[in-house]
Amino acid sequence: MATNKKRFMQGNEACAEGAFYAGCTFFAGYPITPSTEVMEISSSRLPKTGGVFIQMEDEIASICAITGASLGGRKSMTATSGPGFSLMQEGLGFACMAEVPIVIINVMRSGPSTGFPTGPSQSDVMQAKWGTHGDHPAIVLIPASVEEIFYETIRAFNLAEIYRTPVIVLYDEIIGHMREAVTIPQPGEVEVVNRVKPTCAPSEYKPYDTTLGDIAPLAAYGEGYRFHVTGLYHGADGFPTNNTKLIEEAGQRLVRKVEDNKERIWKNEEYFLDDAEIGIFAYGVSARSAKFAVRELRKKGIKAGLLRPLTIWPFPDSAVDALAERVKTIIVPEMNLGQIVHEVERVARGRCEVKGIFRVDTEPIKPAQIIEKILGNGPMPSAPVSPTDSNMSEMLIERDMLDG
Amino acid sequence: MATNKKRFMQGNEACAEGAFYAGCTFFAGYPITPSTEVMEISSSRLPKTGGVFIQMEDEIASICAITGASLGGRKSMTATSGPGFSLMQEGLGFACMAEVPIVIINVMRSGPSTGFPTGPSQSDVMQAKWGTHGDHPAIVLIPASVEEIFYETIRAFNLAEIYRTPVIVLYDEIIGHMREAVTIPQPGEVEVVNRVKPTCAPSEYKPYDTTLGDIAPLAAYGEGYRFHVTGLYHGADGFPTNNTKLIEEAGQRLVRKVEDNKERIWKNEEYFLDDAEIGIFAYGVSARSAKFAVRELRKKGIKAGLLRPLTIWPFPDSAVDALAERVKTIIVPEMNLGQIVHEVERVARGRCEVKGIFRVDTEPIKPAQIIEKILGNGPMPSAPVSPTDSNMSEMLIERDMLDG
Amino acid sequence: MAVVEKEKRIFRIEIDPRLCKACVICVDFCPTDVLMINGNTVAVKNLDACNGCQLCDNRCPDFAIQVFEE
Amino acid sequence: MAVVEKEKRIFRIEIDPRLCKACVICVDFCPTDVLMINGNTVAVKNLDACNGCQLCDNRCPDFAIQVFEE
Amino acid sequence: MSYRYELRFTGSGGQGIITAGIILAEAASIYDGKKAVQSQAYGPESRGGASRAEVIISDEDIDYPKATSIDAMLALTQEGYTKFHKDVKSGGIILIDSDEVKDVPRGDFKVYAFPIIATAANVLGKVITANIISLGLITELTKIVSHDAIEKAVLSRVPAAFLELNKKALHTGFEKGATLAPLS
Amino acid sequence: MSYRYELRFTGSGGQGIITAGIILAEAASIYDGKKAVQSQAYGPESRGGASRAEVIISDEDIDYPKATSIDAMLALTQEGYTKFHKDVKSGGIILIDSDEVKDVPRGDFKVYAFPIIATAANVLGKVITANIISLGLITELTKIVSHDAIEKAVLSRVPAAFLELNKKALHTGFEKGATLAPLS
Amino acid sequence: MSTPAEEAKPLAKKKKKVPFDYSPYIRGGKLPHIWCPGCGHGIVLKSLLRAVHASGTSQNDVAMVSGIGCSSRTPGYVDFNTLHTLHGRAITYATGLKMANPKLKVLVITGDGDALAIGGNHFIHACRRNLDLTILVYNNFTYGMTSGQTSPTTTQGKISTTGRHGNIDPPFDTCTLAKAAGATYVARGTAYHFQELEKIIFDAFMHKGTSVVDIIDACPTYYGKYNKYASATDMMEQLEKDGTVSVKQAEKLTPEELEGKLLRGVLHRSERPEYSEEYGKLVTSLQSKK
Amino acid sequence: MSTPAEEAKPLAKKKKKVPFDYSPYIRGGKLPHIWCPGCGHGIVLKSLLRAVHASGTSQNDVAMVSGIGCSSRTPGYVDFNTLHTLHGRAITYATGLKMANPKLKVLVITGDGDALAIGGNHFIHACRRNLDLTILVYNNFTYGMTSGQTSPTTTQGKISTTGRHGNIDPPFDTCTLAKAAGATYVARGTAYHFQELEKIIFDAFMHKGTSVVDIIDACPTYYGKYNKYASATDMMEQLEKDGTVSVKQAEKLTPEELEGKLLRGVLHRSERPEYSEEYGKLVTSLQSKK
Ligand SMILES: Cc1ncc(C[n+]2csc(CCOP(=O)(O)OP(=O)(O)O)c2C)c(N)n1
Ligand SMILES: Cc1ncc(C[n+]2csc(CCOP(=O)(O)OP(=O)(O)O)c2C)c(N)n1
Ligand code: SF4
Ligand code: SF4
Ligand code: SF4
Ligand code: SF4
Repeated sequence: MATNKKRFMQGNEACAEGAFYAGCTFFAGYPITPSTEVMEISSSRLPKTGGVFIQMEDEIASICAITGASLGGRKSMTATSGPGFSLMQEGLGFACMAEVPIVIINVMRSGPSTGFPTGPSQSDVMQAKWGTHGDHPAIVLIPASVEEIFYETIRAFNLAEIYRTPVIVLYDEIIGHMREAVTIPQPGEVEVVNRVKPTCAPSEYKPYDTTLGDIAPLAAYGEGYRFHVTGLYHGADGFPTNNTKLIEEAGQRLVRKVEDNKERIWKNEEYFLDDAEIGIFAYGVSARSAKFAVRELRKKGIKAGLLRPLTIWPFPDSAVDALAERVKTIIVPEMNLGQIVHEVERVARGRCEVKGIFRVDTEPIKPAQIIEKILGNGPMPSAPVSPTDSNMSEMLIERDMLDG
Repeated sequence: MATNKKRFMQGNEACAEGAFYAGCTFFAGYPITPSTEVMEISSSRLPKTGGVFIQMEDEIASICAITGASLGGRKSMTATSGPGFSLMQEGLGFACMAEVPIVIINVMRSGPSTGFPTGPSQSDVMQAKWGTHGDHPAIVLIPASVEEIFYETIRAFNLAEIYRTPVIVLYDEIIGHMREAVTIPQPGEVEVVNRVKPTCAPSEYKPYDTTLGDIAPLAAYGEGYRFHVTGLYHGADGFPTNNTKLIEEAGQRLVRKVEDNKERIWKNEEYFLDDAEIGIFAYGVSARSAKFAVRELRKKGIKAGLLRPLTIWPFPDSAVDALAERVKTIIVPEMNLGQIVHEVERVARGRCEVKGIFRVDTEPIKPAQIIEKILGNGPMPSAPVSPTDSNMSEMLIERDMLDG
Repeated sequence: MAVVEKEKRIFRIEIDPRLCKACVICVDFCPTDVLMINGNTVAVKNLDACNGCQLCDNRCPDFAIQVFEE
Repeated sequence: MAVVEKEKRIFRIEIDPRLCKACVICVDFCPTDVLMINGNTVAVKNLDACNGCQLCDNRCPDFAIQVFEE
Repeated sequence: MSYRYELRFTGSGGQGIITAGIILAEAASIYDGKKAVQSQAYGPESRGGASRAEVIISDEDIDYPKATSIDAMLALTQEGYTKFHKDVKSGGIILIDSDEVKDVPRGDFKVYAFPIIATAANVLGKVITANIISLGLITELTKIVSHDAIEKAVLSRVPAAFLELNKKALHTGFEKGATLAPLS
Repeated sequence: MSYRYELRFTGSGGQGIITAGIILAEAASIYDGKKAVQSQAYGPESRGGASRAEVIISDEDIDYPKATSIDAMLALTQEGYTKFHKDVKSGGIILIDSDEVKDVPRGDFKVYAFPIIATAANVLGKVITANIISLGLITELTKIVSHDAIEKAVLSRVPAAFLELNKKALHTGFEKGATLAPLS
Repeated sequence: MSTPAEEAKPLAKKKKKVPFDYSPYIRGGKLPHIWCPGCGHGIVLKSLLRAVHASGTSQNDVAMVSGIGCSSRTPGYVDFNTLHTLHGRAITYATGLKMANPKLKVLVITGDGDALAIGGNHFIHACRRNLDLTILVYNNFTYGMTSGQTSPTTTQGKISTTGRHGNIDPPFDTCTLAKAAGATYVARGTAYHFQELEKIIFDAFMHKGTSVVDIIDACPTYYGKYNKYASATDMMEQLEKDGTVSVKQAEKLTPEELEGKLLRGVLHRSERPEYSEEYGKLVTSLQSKK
Repeated sequence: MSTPAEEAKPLAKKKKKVPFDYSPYIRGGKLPHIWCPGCGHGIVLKSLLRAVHASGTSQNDVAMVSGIGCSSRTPGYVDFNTLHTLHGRAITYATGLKMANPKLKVLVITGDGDALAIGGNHFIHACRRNLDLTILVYNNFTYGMTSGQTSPTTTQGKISTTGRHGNIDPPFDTCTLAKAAGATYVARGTAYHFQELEKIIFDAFMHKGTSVVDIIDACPTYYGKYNKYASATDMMEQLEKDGTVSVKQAEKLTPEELEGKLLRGVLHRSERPEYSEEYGKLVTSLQSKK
């Protein structure tokens, strides 16, 4: 059938499908709006294919369980939203330190705290980098469409396996809950990477041996490689160390293994940037509005363009750097009160103006907001009360809200 | 007795004493190295003075319990370190959203994860701002001496009460565990601020009423003001709302009440900055090394100076801005792999060079490192393996490490 | 044993249609079949049969129905 | 009942002084008072008295003492 | 040349409003080769009374994914009609169930009325087919997807046992739609 | 003119090494009006064998709070001596317990030996006074704090019942220290 | 439908029966509440309000603390000192509040997911301390707020959105757990047995120490729908009326007859020092030492 | 000191007694371990290794997972598949690992703080699932690693660094809690009764389902010091020997005689389907449906 490969599905469904395509056979989680569908689909599908699904008692248990499962040799994931993601921070740090590949989906909802649980937001982008204590690597992907969720989830598993580290996929409730067509590749059509396994004799195996590079092969427990894993600083053999030199080396390597490979991890879309005088730096659903705005602005003869990161961490320094070098202004629309705009400012180093458009009323940034801002009549950068669509605001006032 | 007021004490002891001076009568916590002494002293002292001490089952319970206690009318605190602080993130966001004054002490140890528990670090400075999900206010103080811990803990309680928000005191293990003399003020000598209480009739009371300003009076449960508190977005009356306009307003006010009062919350020390050509921006124990270095450099005729923030969040933008305007280089020494240096870069906007000195081997930044860096022969900014003192590194190799 | 004539008692049933969600619980549990659903709310079908047991009120989750003795 | 002459059994006690932390547990629990503490480590005081019960080994937390029958 | 067509379906829970939205969007994007985005309400309205789905169809990529000005709307309940009709753009189309929606405020749009639920119950014998009849009507009134595409989409989403029933429901919608005139 | 004087005390857990450090620093900072910083090891050495305290005394603010080059060191055990003596700066002072520290590697510093623990046990009748005797000796050898200050500091930290004993121990230290000559 | 005789029996003569007036306890303008048609949470709330009323406690002295879930929305509707916190953490906030002001009578409203899944640790530790908290677990065998996932009390074999193939996870018995953890008053009621429930909540509220009431109620929207209960009434009949037996009735039944049924009534009661009082004694003894 | 007769009785004749050889199980160069002189954790470890040895399980098939605490340092010393995780979370990592590879025999090493304070929720949920984990709680009545704070098993009245005035918090009974939560093998042993402990750990290890062993041992450095026990030996005698009675002995004792004593031996044993097997059955049944 010709239409066979194209499927119409929800963002959260695309996430689960992407994970299965990437070889994920282990899901542990705890339900939370608006990510729950990823869990529900996993609970239905995994046992049918011999994979493992387990509902845990909370989010802490969930991230720890997938870390244990990954050490047992399975590609593993969990899915959550803000409150659950906050609870996962300690476990996230452990997986970074122990260098265990796991994938965490955070479908962003309105915060802080319980906030407005069914309302979308983009306000966990800084948390995704800085949420756990101590210096640690962060790979965070940020798709903007249902199809992209599918492919970026595959990429998340690949990066986790390549760099032996947790990878986070962030998207907002709007994209998570809406439906679009996804072209599902045949098996083998999209590359799926599996972690490098040791080939040496078990007695020789060192789980953090870096003689061949910053990332060591990872055996699974039960394969005959009896190794030790700890969240304490450890040497190449995995056993705790308090040698300050080894600690410094280990701490730096952990961050370096991602920083040094930024170019391979980065992925950006450029849209009308070639001759742009005004650059928009936008991600996730806000980038969709930005694209809309760019088209409208071009119609008006304004040279606007869009730089859209699909990898938000490590931050795409060099792309932003190049942009700052050639545009007069960079506009950063975010569904938060100003987060990534600070990174853009940092990289811009004063070479161009950087302006944010912020809103946290759970409404997407409207294309009109971006257009107005660029045409110069827009609201102030300092996070104004943005006009909301009458339909949305009114619609929700009825009865009460859910707090899933 | 003339010497009566000066006491020789440990950093963690000064913290507890400062809290008691500030009127803290409630401590809930869970032990963790290197903060445990704050808890131990509280457990010993509070019951003697009619205050409440309770040991909770974990850190999550601890931050929630102090939030409940604060709503019960008591000035409340907890103390923890990295792993516990990571676990507290969800509860921290709740206190922000519900606008409950609490004080959280984080005595920073080496991370990520269990890291090197008895080793100091400064690697939770970004987490303190971005650790919980959603946009939220952050007031974070960062003392550099035992005496300063005492006074900054008092200030933390005052700011919490004034701004109805959690305040975090961050210091590293070195300062937490060392002893210095502290001049203990007489009661009344240092200002102690108590939250504003409502004066209206209970039936009129709205716990988030902002007609008189961004911060509303806060009644205590049991005083006859029967009000509602929730982590959902809420209106002036405290009840949940899904009116997008109210959500936007509430979200912005939450952040604004701190941002608009930055000038009042900031506190910086300047040292030889007047004619400085090289500025050092340093906090906590690293600032002590920086001071040492400045003195040495001045002896060599080099115009170095120090800007030391005691409030690290909100970030002291204007002080750094002024610094960037007049120096050639800003050096940022941190016991992490580069955190606050990014903020300095952001504010500097390319007007001067910004260089970091980083180390995570649990050794303090040495004055010599800073001097070398400035004299131009220092290690690269990209977080090199720093020379460690022979005594320290060797000393610790013996037997094994603790993981408190 | 003396046979006592059962006193006739009169009841008034108050329904708040803004609160009633037509869940049918009161209708189902009424022992004398007094109530019925009418559109989006409950209604009284046979007031005479009401014995004032207040099961409808006690089991109504929505504070929507009350029985008063006149 | 026939009286059987008790066979003389000979034991060797191996102590690893790098592991022994001189906690005194083995000394205290030895039923025949074979052991003693000498400085920072345990030592054999009266090997003859050893009956090979291995209580010292079994209760040593440090893998520091073993009893072999010759 | 390029277009963006926005539809909103409203009704009450259990009427299959969401499913109808998904089927329409699927018809457009999978079987008609267009682009489509479907979204729905996730608030408490998804539980109690109201239910709401939106579909945007275009011949090119749909960037901004939320409906802003509705081209066509379906209302199976009065509540849905009352609350949501005002976003319908001038010249837009509204299809209402003539038995359910009694209070028909006017505006600068064409209102079509048909006893959808009654037809489902009485003609098709199953109330649950109301959403499929609606799809037939909407397809006919808006021409936004082809008959072929919507039929394929319907049949791909219903259980085998109910293929014929739903096909009949859809065609009933086509037929009635072809003859329907707007309320003046 | 301005000075920074660093001391390190080592011994084994239970010998009161940390307390001695605190008392010395307190003497300097509270009773002698100087600046002092005291720190100690928080690793496992605080539990098992080794115990270690450091004190820095200065006439002005002590910025960098860690010891880097030791002016004077006390070692009540061989382990402490062996592991930590090499940070002692040239010309520095080391006081050892002559019974405990047998293996005395030489260096560019003055080593003083005294049977501290034996004196505590035999002369004072309480082994636990070894740390106070040490304070007396160190005070005498280094002159870094006044007799008056160290006495006040000692007396403020010990239970009332043991005031006399500790005073005696301190003075024993003063006296013996006054006559002690370095090993050649 | 058969209605038990005692329920249908006419009112005692003479005294005119007036309905209970909930209005002093309900916050003005807050109804209708968020709960679905037929949701048991509203029925439980009414029993609760009658019990608090019967206790004669001033509303100023009652605090109600909840977590997150449909049940945890209760505090927003009632006129006490109310605190709606984080998922699973109600008990911890309540602990802080009670210790800060022991004069408050503190009610904790929580769901089976809130109390026993994410909040399980706080639940057992509260029981251990025996702090004077009245913990009401609205047990509807599912996560209502998030749309019907498996909860720690979901019966094996039942359908949920995370157990589409039938739940394989064994459930907790809330009461057994509470007792083992140290709670000094443990009981079970149902929304169906509203009068019995009122009595139990009254006792729990008056009890000094940690009291736990496992309250069986219905989520028709999810648990009902997925498990093919015909209606809210049907769920009340099957799960609450037929699915439980009172402790008294149980005495007369064989183990086979009891199979699959939950016991109703007071299941455990004991005397142990209450935590905030013990703390108060510590304070007094230390202060008198001075 | 009185030594029980059975301990002192000479070895059976003929067969030369050789000491147990721990070396295949101890990682080269990892001793001495971090534990203080006289710490009970080392004694428990030896019983554990003998039990695993007796089971004949290949070291490749044994995984040992721990949290954070002195006890949780165990995995670093032994030659299994070892995982030293976060404070309180050992059971969750173990759950993931066991479900990922059910062929592994998974031992969880945890302390009273790790298992019952911060980790209490995971503890009860593991028991509920009845996943095949062998959970060994090294119960020394204190937080050793952080220097002697109150733990959830600290006896009331005892001194700790967070209970300087005497602990007022009532303790958990680990075994009662485990049983109520659903564990299918629950037992208590002590370091003192090393042979009995070996047998119990062996049984727990062989048991299919969640097994919990509460192991009383001594922290002389803190619990001992603060509570004035003369020595490690003294603690073993008082807390382990005199503070416990075997289930058998207990039968002959009056409630008064049992007062303050912990029961030793197998306290609960039941049969319920094991979780990973149930999951396996679900997979099989769904796959056969296809
Ligand atoms: C940390 C966190 N995790 C998950 C959620 C999502 N969530 C909200 S309520 C709920 C379950 C509610 O179930 P229950 O406590 O049984 O109450 P009910 O809704 O059934 O009354 C969940 C999982 C959340 N809000 N916060
Ligand atoms: C999240 C977190 N909180 C607190 C700690 C500090 N901590 C480490 S071990 C420990 C308690 C250990 O006690 P227990 O589990 O009883 O083991 P023991 O050391 O007595 O063997 C604590 C509180 C930590 N490492 N992580
Ligand atoms: S029980 Fe209440 S909500 Fe339900 S139908 Fe009756 S009056 Fe309406
Ligand atoms: S029991 Fe072991 S560690 Fe303790 S004294 Fe004996 S041999 Fe040494
Ligand atoms: S979802 Fe269930 S628990 Fe929640 S309000 Fe509806 S019926 Fe009640
Ligand atoms: S502190 Fe206690 S538990 Fe830890 S190793 Fe020492 S004796 Fe053992």
